[in-house]
Amino acid sequence: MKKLINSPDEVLADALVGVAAAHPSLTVNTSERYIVRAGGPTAGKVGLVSGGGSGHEPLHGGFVGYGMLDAACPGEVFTSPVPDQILAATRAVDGGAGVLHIVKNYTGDVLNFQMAAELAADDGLRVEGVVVNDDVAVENSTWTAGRRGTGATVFVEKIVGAAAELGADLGMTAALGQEVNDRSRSFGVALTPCTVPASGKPGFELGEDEIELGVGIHGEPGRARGRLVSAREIVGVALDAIHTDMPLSGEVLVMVNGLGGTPLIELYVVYAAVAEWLAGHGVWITRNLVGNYVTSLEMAGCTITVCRLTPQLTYLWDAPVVTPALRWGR
Amino acid sequence: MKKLINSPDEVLADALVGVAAAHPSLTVNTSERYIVRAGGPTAGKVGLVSGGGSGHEPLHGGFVGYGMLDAACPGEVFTSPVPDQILAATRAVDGGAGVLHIVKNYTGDVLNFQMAAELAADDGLRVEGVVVNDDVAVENSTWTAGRRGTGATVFVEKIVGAAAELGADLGMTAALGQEVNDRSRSFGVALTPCTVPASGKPGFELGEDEIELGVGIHGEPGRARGRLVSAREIVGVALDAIHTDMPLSGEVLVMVNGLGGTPLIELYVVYAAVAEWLAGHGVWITRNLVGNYVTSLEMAGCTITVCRLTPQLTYLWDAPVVTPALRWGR
Amino acid sequence: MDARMFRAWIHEAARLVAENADHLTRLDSAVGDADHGINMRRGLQAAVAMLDETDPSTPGAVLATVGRALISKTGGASGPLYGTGFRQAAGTLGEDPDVSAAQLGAALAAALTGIQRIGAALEGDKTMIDALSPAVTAYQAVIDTGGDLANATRAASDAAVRGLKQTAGMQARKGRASYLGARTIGHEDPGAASTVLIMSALATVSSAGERRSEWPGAGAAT
Amino acid sequence: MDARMFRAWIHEAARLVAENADHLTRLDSAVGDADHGINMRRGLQAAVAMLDETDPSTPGAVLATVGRALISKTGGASGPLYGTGFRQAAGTLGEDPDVSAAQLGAALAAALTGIQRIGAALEGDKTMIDALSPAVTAYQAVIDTGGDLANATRAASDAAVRGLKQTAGMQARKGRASYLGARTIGHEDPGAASTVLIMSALATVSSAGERRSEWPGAGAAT
Ligand SMILES: Nc1ncnc2c1ncn2[C@@H]1O[C@H](COP(=O)(O)OP(=O)(O)O)[C@@H](O)[C@H]1O
Ligand SMILES: Nc1ncnc2c1ncn2[C@@H]1O[C@H](COP(=O)(O)OP(=O)(O)O)[C@@H](O)[C@H]1O
Ligand SMILES: [Mg+2]
Ligand SMILES: [Mg+2]
Ligand SMILES: [Mg+2]
Ligand SMILES: [Mg+2]
Repeated sequence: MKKLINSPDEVLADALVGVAAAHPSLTVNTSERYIVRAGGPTAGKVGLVSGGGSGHEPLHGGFVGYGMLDAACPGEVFTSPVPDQILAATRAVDGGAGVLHIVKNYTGDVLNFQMAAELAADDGLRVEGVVVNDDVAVENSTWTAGRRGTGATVFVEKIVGAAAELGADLGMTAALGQEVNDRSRSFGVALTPCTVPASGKPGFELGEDEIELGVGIHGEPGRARGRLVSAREIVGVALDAIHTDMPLSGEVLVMVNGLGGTPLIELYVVYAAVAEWLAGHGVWITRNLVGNYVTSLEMAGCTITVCRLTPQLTYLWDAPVVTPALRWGR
Repeated sequence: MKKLINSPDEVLADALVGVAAAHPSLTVNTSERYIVRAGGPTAGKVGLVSGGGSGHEPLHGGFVGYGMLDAACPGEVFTSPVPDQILAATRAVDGGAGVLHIVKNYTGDVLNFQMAAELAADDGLRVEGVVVNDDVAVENSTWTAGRRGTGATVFVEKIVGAAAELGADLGMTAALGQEVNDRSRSFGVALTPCTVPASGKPGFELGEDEIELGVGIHGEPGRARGRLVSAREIVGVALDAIHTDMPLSGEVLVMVNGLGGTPLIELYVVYAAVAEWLAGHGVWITRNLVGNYVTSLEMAGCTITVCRLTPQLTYLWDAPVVTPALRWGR
Repeated sequence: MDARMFRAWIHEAARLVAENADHLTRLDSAVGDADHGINMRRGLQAAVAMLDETDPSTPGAVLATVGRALISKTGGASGPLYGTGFRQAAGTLGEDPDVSAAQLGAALAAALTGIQRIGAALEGDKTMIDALSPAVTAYQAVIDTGGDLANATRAASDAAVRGLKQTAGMQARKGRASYLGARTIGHEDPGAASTVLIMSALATVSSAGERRSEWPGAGAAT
Repeated sequence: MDARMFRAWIHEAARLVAENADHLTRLDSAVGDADHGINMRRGLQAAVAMLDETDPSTPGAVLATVGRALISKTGGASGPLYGTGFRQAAGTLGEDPDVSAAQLGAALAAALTGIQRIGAALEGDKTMIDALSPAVTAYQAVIDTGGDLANATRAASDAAVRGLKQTAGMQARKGRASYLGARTIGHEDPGAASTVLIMSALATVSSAGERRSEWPGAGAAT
């Protein structure tokens, strides 16, 4: 295992010190383990809290700031945060209008957020949750824990963040988050495994010409193993899967997201293929992100996420956002 | 070689199609191979052109936009651009106030930009150049081609870009670029090699506990091979080298830059160590960047760049910038 | 069984999990995200630390403390699941300073119900339930036929092992292993494997308790 | 030597470089950035294409075209260096339709000077100069002692090979290899290796020209 770390057990603690030092706009509570906007909760605004295992940076800490999250709860690498820290973050961002939990659909995340929500309710806080489950690689929810939450999380956090800033109430933000999730789908591909620091070994092994199709963001193998083919063919597999599940048309927001070890130049090659495929199917990309937004440590590969826009969603996507990882309009 | 590409020979062409599709604010001339701001040159503003081999994304194309570059000339992967394309870009951005070439100090880049500048001068264009050479790992310029240009390129492009936007003339922008370069130093470390697509093989081999110290950004081995030690120790080596070469004091701008294959969580671990080291030496980080800005394909590792700020440099750093990879203030 | 013995159980479970953490993580890397051993070690270490710190005086309080510690420190799916299991078990024990083998059987059954209530896994879904459920049944069967604590916990532990082995043939339908679908077949479930360790720790301390009745307080165990 | 023969030289050089591109790249991966073979193949292919397209009629025009193509298409350090070399050589040949062995010697010397003017490398710096400079000297020595074109180009080619071999013992002081300092010792310089191929191509076509004087126009070569 080759990593720029001090010790496998201190990765998260050290990284949080780095986040605190790098971003004066954020406050990091290193004992309770959460990241909030500096300056405390905004009175009357719904507080947005997300979180999940670490190793997906910039998700979620990099999305804390004006127009997006109020707090992020980082768990250990690839391990859900615990209820205590979620509860502490929920308390810290409550401005009187209630708190929305944005949760990626993994058993661990869902259970821990649920427990935190129950504890918060015991304290008299109003808490709602949106569960993001956009990954079409997981096909059938009666036979699985349900679809995973991946790239659409960024869309939900950005768009709901904008609405909360504009004064949407708790019920509206929850419904909007659900709408964004329902209109979004993702598919991921891995070219290499990644290594959880505390484990020290890659999560799986892949031959020189093999890839994993339908991977999540936790270094796990995918639904199937395939041959390394061209970017164009891989994009075809991904978009076919998405299009079959949710027929695409009209205006879309697309994210070509690097999993951590794939250089940006390749992501642009992928994006070119995505744009070509969608244009060929009469779908119009009006907004996009190309870069590393939801990573899986140093895994090489990418996820492709498509959201079918509405004028309202486009408006909220364009609204100002000021976070370490997404910033425009201000 | 495992890459998300269509063919090793088409990486750059395909990526440029992707850049064009992803960024409506940019115009990509795919036959002449340059990237410019959409909308043509700004009359009366000094035009800023940079360029170099591809594989360093977002450098340079990701820094084209308001407050930074006017054009970028991407060469083949790790290969300098050719004079023709630099000349074409220079012509495209000339708004009557002359054009500044920002060139990283590599024999190939310097020679090709020089030739382009001569050809431009033949055409009656006013062209000046700044050569960035911030890498302290290359020690003695009488025995080498001189220090390499690495991370400080981002500082030069941002700060000179702000000055040009504010109306600085050609001589002023050249002098300012030189000043930023003179006040900046970098040091890089690689944990893994990277593979040029057209070559198909890693540039070097490294054992499981070996690192390369003092690497550049072209996948080449470093000045020396070392043992994989803690992030804190690696930061110590890098900052000692920088501090020995240019004693640090006062306020500094720091960039902890990922080389492409290192996850952001590790860059924050490194940043924490940098902040600790500098605080211990009475140096105050007042501005910073943590992320992938000057990459070396999928190489794992990082470069650390420090610039000794002045109030003027801080002011220009804070000025608005609107590019794909750096954006604030607007 | 008194508080002391319940603490011994958790100490032994923490020791066994720490010893086998790499194995648990390896199982989780085949079908999950390679952290189960790390999670369980962290959680049980926290439980041990919290027991040492708060020194609860009843079996119920011991298990409640363990449940709280696991929920607070484990993370992942296993934290809330095991944590809830221990808390539900604690609930059945009330404030009794000493609990019978039958009471322990009810506590184990409550743990199973609690885990199923929040995790919604059935037997055959390839989860910890596939080790815990047969363990609870086997325990009860021994008690129902007049067996003692040592025999019951041994039977439970053996049943858990058999359950674990059967998970290898199953396709996961819960937790993150379910994403791999048929690719999970052939691999044992990591959570079932940690359940085996916890049940085996229980068997160890209860038979030790029986044999070494000179231990202060241990003599009360039946 | 007429234009036809100069074109044959460049065709042969392009062929040899394409054939050995992987080797050149491998050399560059030890001391540089693993692209020299790719660069030179791209540049010389462009030169061949431009020659085919524009069909220049004098040796000077052929070399000027090659120089322009290399500068326009190669990139890297080698593009401007070789490109300038060919352009400088072209300059000495003027518009003569046929050039003598002595004229070719002057052209090679001009190429060397041109490359050194812009690259500032001296012999011993571990660059293409370490192959080209002894080649120019050896060529001139043969001509000065009354030798013919075939002997002179062969001597030049052999000297280039010896020069290349010597680069293995040198520490690079120019180009990106210089960043590696003493670590470059033990590796041949990629640019010197491509110079060997170019000089060897020249030797091949000039001796073929001598032997096969039935080639239209080739008989004029001396
Ligand atoms: N819904 C569920 N019900 C019961 N047990 C479950 C459920 N989901 C997961 N598990 C158990 O949790 C184990 C994984 O725990 P762990 O690796 O610590 O958490 P995570 O999956 O969040 O990384 C699985 O092996 C399985 O036994
Ligand atoms: N200043 C110089 N003078 C002469 N030759 C040089 C100089 N710098 C580099 N070279 C030659 O160029 C070769 C490298 O060319 P190439 O790999 O194509 O370009 P780059 O170094 O830009 O990747 C070196 O092996 C060396 O022979
Ligand atoms: Mg986990
Ligand atoms: Mg090069
Ligand atoms: Mg796990
Ligand atoms: Mg090279």
